Order: sequence, then C-alpha cells, then structure tokens
Amino acid sequence: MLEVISKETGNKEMVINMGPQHPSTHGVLRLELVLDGEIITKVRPNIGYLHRCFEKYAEQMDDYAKVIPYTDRMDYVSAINQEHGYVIALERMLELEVPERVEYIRVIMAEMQRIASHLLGIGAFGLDLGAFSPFLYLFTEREKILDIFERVTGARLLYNYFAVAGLMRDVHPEFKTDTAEFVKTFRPKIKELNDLLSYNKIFIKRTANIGVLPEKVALNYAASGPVLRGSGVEWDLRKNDPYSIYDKFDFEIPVGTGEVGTLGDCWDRYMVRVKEMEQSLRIIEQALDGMPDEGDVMEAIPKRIRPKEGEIYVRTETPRGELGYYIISDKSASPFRVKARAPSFVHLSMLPAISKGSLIADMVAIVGSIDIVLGEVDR
Amino acid sequence: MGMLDKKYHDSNIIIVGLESALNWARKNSLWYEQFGLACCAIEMMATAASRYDFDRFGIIPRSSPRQADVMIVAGTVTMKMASRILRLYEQMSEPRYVISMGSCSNCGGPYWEHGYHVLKGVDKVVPVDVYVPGCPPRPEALLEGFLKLQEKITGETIIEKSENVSKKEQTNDAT
Amino acid sequence: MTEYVSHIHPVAAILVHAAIPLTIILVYALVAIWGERKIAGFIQDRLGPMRVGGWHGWAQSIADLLKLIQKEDIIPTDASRFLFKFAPFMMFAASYAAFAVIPFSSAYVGSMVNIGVFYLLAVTSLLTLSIIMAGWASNNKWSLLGGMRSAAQMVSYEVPTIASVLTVVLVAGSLNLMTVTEMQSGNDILGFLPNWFIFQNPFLIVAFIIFFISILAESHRVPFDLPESESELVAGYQTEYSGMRWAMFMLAEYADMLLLSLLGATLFFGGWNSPFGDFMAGPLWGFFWFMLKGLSLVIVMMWIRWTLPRYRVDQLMHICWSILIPLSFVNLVLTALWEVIF
Amino acid sequence: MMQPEEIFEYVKEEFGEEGFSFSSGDIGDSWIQVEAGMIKTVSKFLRDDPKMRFNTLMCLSGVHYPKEEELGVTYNLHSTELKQTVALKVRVPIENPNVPSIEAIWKTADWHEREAYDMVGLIFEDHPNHKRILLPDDWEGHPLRKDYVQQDFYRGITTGA
Amino acid sequence: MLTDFGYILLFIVTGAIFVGVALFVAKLVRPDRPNETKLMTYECGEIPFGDARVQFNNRFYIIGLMFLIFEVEILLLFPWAVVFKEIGWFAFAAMFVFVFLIFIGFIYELGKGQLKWDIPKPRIPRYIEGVGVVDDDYKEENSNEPVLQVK
Repeated sequence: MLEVISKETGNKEMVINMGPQHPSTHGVLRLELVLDGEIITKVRPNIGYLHRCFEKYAEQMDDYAKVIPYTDRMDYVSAINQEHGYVIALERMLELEVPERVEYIRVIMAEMQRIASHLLGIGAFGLDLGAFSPFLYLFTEREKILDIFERVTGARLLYNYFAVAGLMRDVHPEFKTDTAEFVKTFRPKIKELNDLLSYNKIFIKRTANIGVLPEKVALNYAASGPVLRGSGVEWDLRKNDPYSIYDKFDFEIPVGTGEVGTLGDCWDRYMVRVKEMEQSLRIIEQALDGMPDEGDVMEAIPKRIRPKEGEIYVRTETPRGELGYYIISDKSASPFRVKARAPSFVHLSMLPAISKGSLIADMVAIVGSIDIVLGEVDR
Repeated sequence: MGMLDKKYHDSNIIIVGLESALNWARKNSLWYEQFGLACCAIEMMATAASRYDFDRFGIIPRSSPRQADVMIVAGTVTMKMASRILRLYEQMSEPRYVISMGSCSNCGGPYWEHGYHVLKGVDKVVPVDVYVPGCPPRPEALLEGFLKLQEKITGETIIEKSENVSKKEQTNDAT
Repeated sequence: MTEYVSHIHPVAAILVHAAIPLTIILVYALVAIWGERKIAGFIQDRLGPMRVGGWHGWAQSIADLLKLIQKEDIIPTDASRFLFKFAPFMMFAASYAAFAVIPFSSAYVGSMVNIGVFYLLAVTSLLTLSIIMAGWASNNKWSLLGGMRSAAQMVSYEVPTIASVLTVVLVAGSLNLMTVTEMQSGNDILGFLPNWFIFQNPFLIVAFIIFFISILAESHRVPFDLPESESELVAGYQTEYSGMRWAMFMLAEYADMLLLSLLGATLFFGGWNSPFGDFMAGPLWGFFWFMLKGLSLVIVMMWIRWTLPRYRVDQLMHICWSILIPLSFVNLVLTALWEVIF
Repeated sequence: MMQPEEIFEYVKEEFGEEGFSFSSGDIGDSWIQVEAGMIKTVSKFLRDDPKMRFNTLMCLSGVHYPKEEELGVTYNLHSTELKQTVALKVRVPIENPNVPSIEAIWKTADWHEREAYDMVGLIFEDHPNHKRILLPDDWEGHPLRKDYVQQDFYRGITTGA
Repeated sequence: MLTDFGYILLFIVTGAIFVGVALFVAKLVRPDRPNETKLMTYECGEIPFGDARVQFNNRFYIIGLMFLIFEVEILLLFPWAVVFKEIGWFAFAAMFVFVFLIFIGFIYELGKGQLKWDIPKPRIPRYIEGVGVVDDDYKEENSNEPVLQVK
C-alpha cells in the first residue's frame, strides 16, 4: 500500500527517501527530503521503525526492578546511564538511602559509559563525513572500556548491573587499578583525536556554520546535553540539578564558543563532546580517590518495592542529553505508568527546523552532530 | 537461465570442480548489507572494527542491496520495518543469504510477551540461513555465525540429487 | 616488439600488441583491490584480508571476482535498458583506449601516434559521459544525484588537468609521450639528479601538485569521491548496478586511477627512464621503473583515501574554479617565461 | 526560585480561582490541575511572565486513568534562568479527549503530542501535523490504554508468537 | 602494417570486446530469477515516490558554458605549446595577450559570483520574544533561480 506522502512535488522538486536503510542515518530513521537540485527545502523525519513498546512493558512488569533490563535497551549505546536514571528515580520516589560505595561505583561506571558513548558518537560522525580511520581508532579505545565493563558486569553492551539502592554484584578487586590505568592511557588519545579530526581543514569546512541552532530556539525545543551546550547554554544536570554524589566533584561544563563558525553549529556540538570526555576523566579520577573500599553493595536493596500512591519526574544527564523518567505509582507492585523522556526524540524533532536550505551532505553532518540513537527515539 | 539455475544430472569432474570453485569464491567474499536496526548493530560495528576485524574473512560492508550477498538482520524487527526488510531482501541480487543476529530477530527476544509492535522472529518474513543467539551476541558469536554460513555455502551443490545420493546426503546432514 | 613477432603471424602479433595493457590492467586491478584493503587495514591498525587463499589473503580479489561472476545482474524495470547496459562498455572502453598512448617501456607503446597527450585527454573526458549515462539510466534518485555531481566535478576538473599537462608539453615541445619520455633520459641536473621534468623547472613542481589534485578529482578518489560517496548517496551512480556489470565499473575506476598515475609518471617523473642514468636502463628495466613510479602514485592515492574526510560539492567547485584554474594558468605563463629566459 | 505552592498562588492571582486546584500524591511531586480549555493561555503566561520564565517544556506525557474513565496529560515545565520546576495536569473524559495543542508555545510539544495521540488517543486541537508518530498509520487502537487488545494480523504478518 | 590510429581503434575495440566477453561469461553462470519487487528501483527500502528524472536546474548550464570557454582556450594553446621552443619571445607575447584577455573574463565571472555554486543558504530559525520559534519556509527566491533573467 503506497504510503500517501504529501503531493506538493512540483516538477522542480524531487522527494527522496533517506530511508530506513541508509549508511548514515544512525539506525532505522527515514528522512523524507524535498530537494530543489541538492538544496533541501523541507525535511519530514519518519520514526517508529524501532518502536519496542518500552512503556507498555514497564506497565506489564509485576515488579519495579524488573523494568531495569528494558531501560538498557532504550539507548543501547549508553546503557549504564539509562539504568542510573531509572534507579535514581525509584530511590528518590521511595526515599531510599544508598550506601556510599554504591554511589561511587555508579558514578565511575556512568562516566566511563559517557566516554564510550561519546567515542561511538564522534566516530560515527566522522564516518558520515568520509573520515574512515578515526572511527576505528576510537573503537579501539572503546573496546578497552568494554573490557573493564565486561569484568565488572559480565556483559559488553547491555548490563542490567544497577539494582534499586544497590548493585547486582561488587566490582572485581583490580577495578581501581584497571580504571586508573585506562584514564592514564586515554588522556593523550584525546589530543591525538584533536589533531586527526577536530582541527582537520576539511572537517572544519564540512561542519562549520552548518545546522546552526540559536540558544533561545534550543531552549524552546527543550534541547539538552551536548546539543544545548553546543549552542552556548551552560546547562548540565550534574551541576545545575545535582543528583547522586555529583556535587562532590569539581569539573567544568564545556560550552560551545563558535570558535570555527557561528555559535551552535555542528562543529561546536562535536567539540563539546570531545571536551566533555576530558571532564569525565577528571570526575573518574576524583571518584577513584574518594571511593570507600569496604561496604556491601547489596545490603540496601529492598526485598519488595511497593511504593505509596504518587508520581515523580526525575531527570539525569546521559551522554545524549536529559533523560527524564515520569513514574506514576498506584500502590500496586507494578508501575501504573512509566514515561521515558528521551533526549534523542527531542533533538530529532528539531531536525526540520535547523536543516532547511542545507545540502544533503550537510543533512548527514547535522544528523551526525545531534548524535541520535534510534532505540531511544522510538522507545 | 544461468548455470546456477539449472540442476545437472551427472556429477562429472568438470561440474564438481567448477562447483567447488564457485562455492569457494562465494564463501570467501560475503559482502554484508550495511544497515543495523538496534543494539546488535553496535556489536556488528564492533565486529567490523579493528579488534574483531570482519575484513580478515573478506567480509566488507556494501550499502546498496544490489551489490550485497548477506543481509545481517541486526536488531529488533518491528511491524513497520518488516515490509521494508522484505523489500530489501527481495532487492538483493540472487545468491543471497540472511543471518539473523540477536534473539530479537531470532524469535522476538525480550519483547516476545507484550511487544505488540515487534515481529516475533524475522523468519516470518525472510528465509533465514544462520541464527546467531545472544542479546546482543558477542562479536565472536557473529564471526562464528559467518563461519557457519561459510560451511553451509560449501555444502551447496548444483548437481541433481538423485535417490541414492540423497540418502548419503541426509546422513551427513544429520551428523 | 611487434617486429620480432610479426614474422610469425602478422594478425596474432597485432592482437598480442593490443592485449598487453589489458593483462597489465587486470593483474594490477586484482592486486590493487587487495592492496587497498591491506593498506586500509594497516592504517586502521587491523589486519585486512587474511584467511582467503593462505598467506595474507592473497586470493581475496580472485574470490571477489569469481563471486561477482555468479551474482545476478538486475536491470530495474523503469531504467532505460540500452543506456544502462552500455554505460560500463563505454567506461571501460574509454579508459582502455587511453592506454594506447602510454609508453610502457622503450620497446613497447600502444601506438606511436604523434598527438598522444591530446588524444589521451580527449578520451578520458568520455569517462564523465559514461558516469552521467549510468546515473541517468538507472532512474534512481541516488544515482541521478551521483551522476549530476560527477558531471559537475569531472567536467570542471578537466581544465586544471589539461592546463598542468600543457605546461609539460610546453617544456617538452612535443605531444608524443614517447618523445616526452626520451627527452627526460640521462641525469645531469646538478650533477646527480635525473633530468626529469619535475627537476628541470621549479614551476613544474607546482604543475605536478595541481595535476595530482585534479587527477584525485578525475578518478573521484577521496577527498573528492562525491559521485559514489559512501555515506551520503548510498552508492552514488553505482546504486542500481549489481554483479559483473558493477565489477566493470570498479575495474574501470581502478584502471582510470592507474592511467592517470602512469600519465603523471610519464610527464613528471621521466616515464621509463631509470633514476641512475643508464645504470639499470633497457626495455625491461624501463618497464619496471615505469610501473614502480605509477604504482607509488597509486599508493599515495590510496593512502589519502583513509586519512581525509570528504568535501562538499560546492567546496569542491570552489577549489577548482577559484583556486586551481587561476593557479594553473598563472603557472603556465610563468613556465613559458622561464623557458624563454633559460 | 519559587516553590510549586507559591507558583500556584501566583497563577491563581493571575487567572482567578476556578479551574485550578493544587494537589500531590503521598510521595513524589505535586502538580497544578488545570482546566482543559485554559491550558494554552496558562502556558503562554508561564512562559512569558517575568517572574515565571518557564522556557522549557521538559516532558509531556499522556496517561489513561481507567477507573475514572479519563485521559490525562501531564506537562513538566522548567525554567533554566530561575531554576524552578512545576507540573501541570489536564484531565479530559475518554469520550471526547480534546486538549488544545501548545505546540505554538513550546515547539517540542509537537512530537510529544503526536506520541500522546499515538499511544493514548488524546486529540490535540489545531496541531499542525496530527498523525501517528511511532506506530504505522493504519494501526488499530492505542496501545497504552489499559484495555488495549493487540490486533492479530498486521498487513498479513502475525503479531503473535 | 596498421597505422598508428589503427592501433588506437584496435585498443578501443579490445576494451569493448573484453567487457562483452566478461559480461557474456557472467551471463552463462549467474542465476536469473527476476520478480516484481526485485526489479523495482531501490530507494532505501521504500517504495520510490515520484519520478527520479526531474529536470534539474540551470547551474549546470553555467558550468558547461564556463567549461566550454576554457576548453577552447586550451585547445588553441596546444599547438602553440608544441612549437613554443622554436619561436621564443614572440610566442610568449602572443600567448600572454590571449590568456590575459580570457583571464579578465574569468575574474569578472568570479566577481559576479556565478560560480557560487549551490552554496547552501540555510534558514536559521529565530526566537521572537512572546511569539516563540519562527522558522519560515524555504522561500522560492533564495533557491537558484535562472541567472539569465533580465533584471
């Protein structure tokens, strides 16, 4: 059945489907581009090709803690941060007390996952612009993080490691030395990435002044994370609305400065992610020093979660932006409604506004710079 | 009507020789279609990266289905995507294979119970050659899937299976 | 070469004479495809083809070729069948016809026609036509965009290519590539340097740089590989091609890469002249040196492919029309001045 | 930095008494219950008023309340300048679930409202592109309703096991 | 015994024959099982909408024109380049005038901006206080209208 698409293609314009199967749509996203020559006059993103019924599943589960594996599969590139968000929402709702050691391990894991997610986001962004090798160098670094995660949680990509007010199991003894060793070897790699890709003449030509997102428009579109910071707004939930123990660490919030092109273009969003990785390294170092060595990670986990009636909206800072969980409970063991507010869903809704009048090559750069993951967009 | 369409009756030395050469070639240059659905796509990218290099087996990504041999269904196939998967499979040129990667595309995976929008297994839409279990399967598991596919390709024949030959065939199929 | 063989059987001799570059191209194409994947692997610190056919996967491209023979050839219904089928013929025939004037060694050149360079540049513009034909014929939006991009790119990058070739013709004073190479024999520049054109005249170095950039664009290699840019236009003008027909496009692309590198080697690096004067000179050695220079240029092209991102269409046009063309003409004038003074 | 109660008082002064109520569950956040018809003016006021300055709509979620036979929409607003958060709620009967669209005020509501329509069946008046966003256009029923029964076949492919 | 140009024709014919032989061998071996969906044009997994052959606009006309000018210029320079060594100064002077004139035309062309080829003119959305985000449609006038309009 031919899906009826709007009829305004005069003989001059061509409607093209940058469809579900396209090398640079970061997953199954269909962009309907109305082209005049190569200039894009209108974009209509079609999503839903990966809608996996997360919210229906959250309502059918007979225990709050059973939803955690499904939060992993929403943004499968930064699974730890998804779990972290959900678990903090539950703890704040039930006012549970979380042991110190658990908080520290969670922050270290969350920051490592942020670096791994940025590595993939930056690598895919470079791949879209034709730079093949940086993608593979960054993946080698990402494999080192995945090795550490594999020793801790047992899995490479989707962990189901956090429990409500605790962790599924304690970290292996060499966790501290492994992480410290990774941080030491990774720092020069960021400088290498800057030389190879960030300040590469052609890369700058392809990303400067493209997909410009003014600050006020970004706030109106509820952008968050690197996309919002790329437009010059200094807004990071770890600092502005601190959760867990992030207020114990000092780190800056890198903000787009319009260094190469105008403020809020693709290059700024990319550079914010690169600088964010350095900040994450600083947090990990401070967390490693402050981590208490003793303390059981599983003792505070409640046997049965049966919250009283009420609702709560809690948001945390994932690598892609502000991930919010809106949980309504009605005194039964299974959640009444869990709504996950995904940052990529919001950033993709901005795409038609910021990519009018650009070329197809710029559209690829813009999609790469807002770094979407389709599992999170379609939930 | 190319040679690969017809079934030959007598398995003389030329046909067998030619067939094993063709099988060897098809086995050693499987180009997969570059598209990933969900989390398994990330593991597929990790397999294509430097540590678990796909290229060692001659497997490179091709973005257009016309030039691809293998379609790796990496991730959850939803109802909306099912018709697209069928169309993409149809548009691949003929000696083509399908590897279903991950339990989502094998049988619906963690979404089998309440996933109203999830297709419970991609084999409802396209014929699948190799199933790779796991959620997501490790890169080594995907490579093992490819090796399994290569074994299957070496087993393919263009010689007519007459009665007595097929009995021997069944026996080694069963082992 | 043909005199030795012609007394045996004149017609066979001519056929052999015409088929020698064909074998060179086929062997080169197989090795180059395998080499490119190995170089890519080396640059990206992974292994590249290893398993196929023993040591370091040497049989990888043979397996690819054999597999492509078995692949079904799909011609979409609303593609215009004749143009769709004719495009690969024209592409390979054009690039192979250009091999006629390349002097492989002092004993062998396809045809001693005395307007060699002129003919070669005329024939390579046919490649542009065949890509546009392929893009238009397959009636696919992606391939149409790829065809249109290549129309703009290859047409406009021909001007700097020809301008830089013209500077060499100016210095050499003849269009026949064989005489151009013969003029570069011996090595008495500053005593030890072989008097290849690149050393004879400082402006020819600038001409070589312009020439190299524009042959990167002519054979649409990264950073100018817009006609079949992997990540934007799915597979550009080759989207609808499959099986052996697509393999013809790949072969023609690699042959075109080799052709332009050999042309660069002939014009700037003294073709089959050995760098040590007449120490290792002679028809066979000449062939070795010539292929060595050509393949080193090809390897530099492959090296650039895995390091640089890709340009956008308008930046590409900007580079050509606003930088390369004025530069190449100014260079032409300065070379002429230099030649007149010295 | 105003607390939700103070915001409620401030809004009541502005818009008068009826149509508003302030309540909260046993645990978690509190919210302002707003009349369906007035949601557009209230949101415009909350965004532009100098003391409010709610410049981002964090999350808009559609909810189905089977016991009261109602559909609800929850708006979580946040002001980045004054660091204050408030939640608005709208309840509409299930028969005519019409809610005015606030897409003109916060552009991010465009897709959230389409998703609420897709999942729960709320109809947003004068929404520019009122179509399903996640599910295919010819999907029957709204999945996040508690009484949702899954269709057996979709375009000939079984949705069951 | 073949003339030089005969060899060139021979090379062209060999190239074509090689492609023909390769495709014929492939035709013998490859399967041929067309069906309706397979022969549909590929469009990233979607049903292609509208016709691919829209008439693209006129920027290619300008490029073609510019290319023609320079091609003819170089065409005339070829014989000059070959005999440049013998003539010397006179040839240089003649060429200089010829190239300089065309160069002036080229500079005029560059100045006029005709080569601003498909430079994207992105429409950046604006936020107006009290109104909200304003991102107007991609107006007709900033797409590439025909250059030859008589102003």
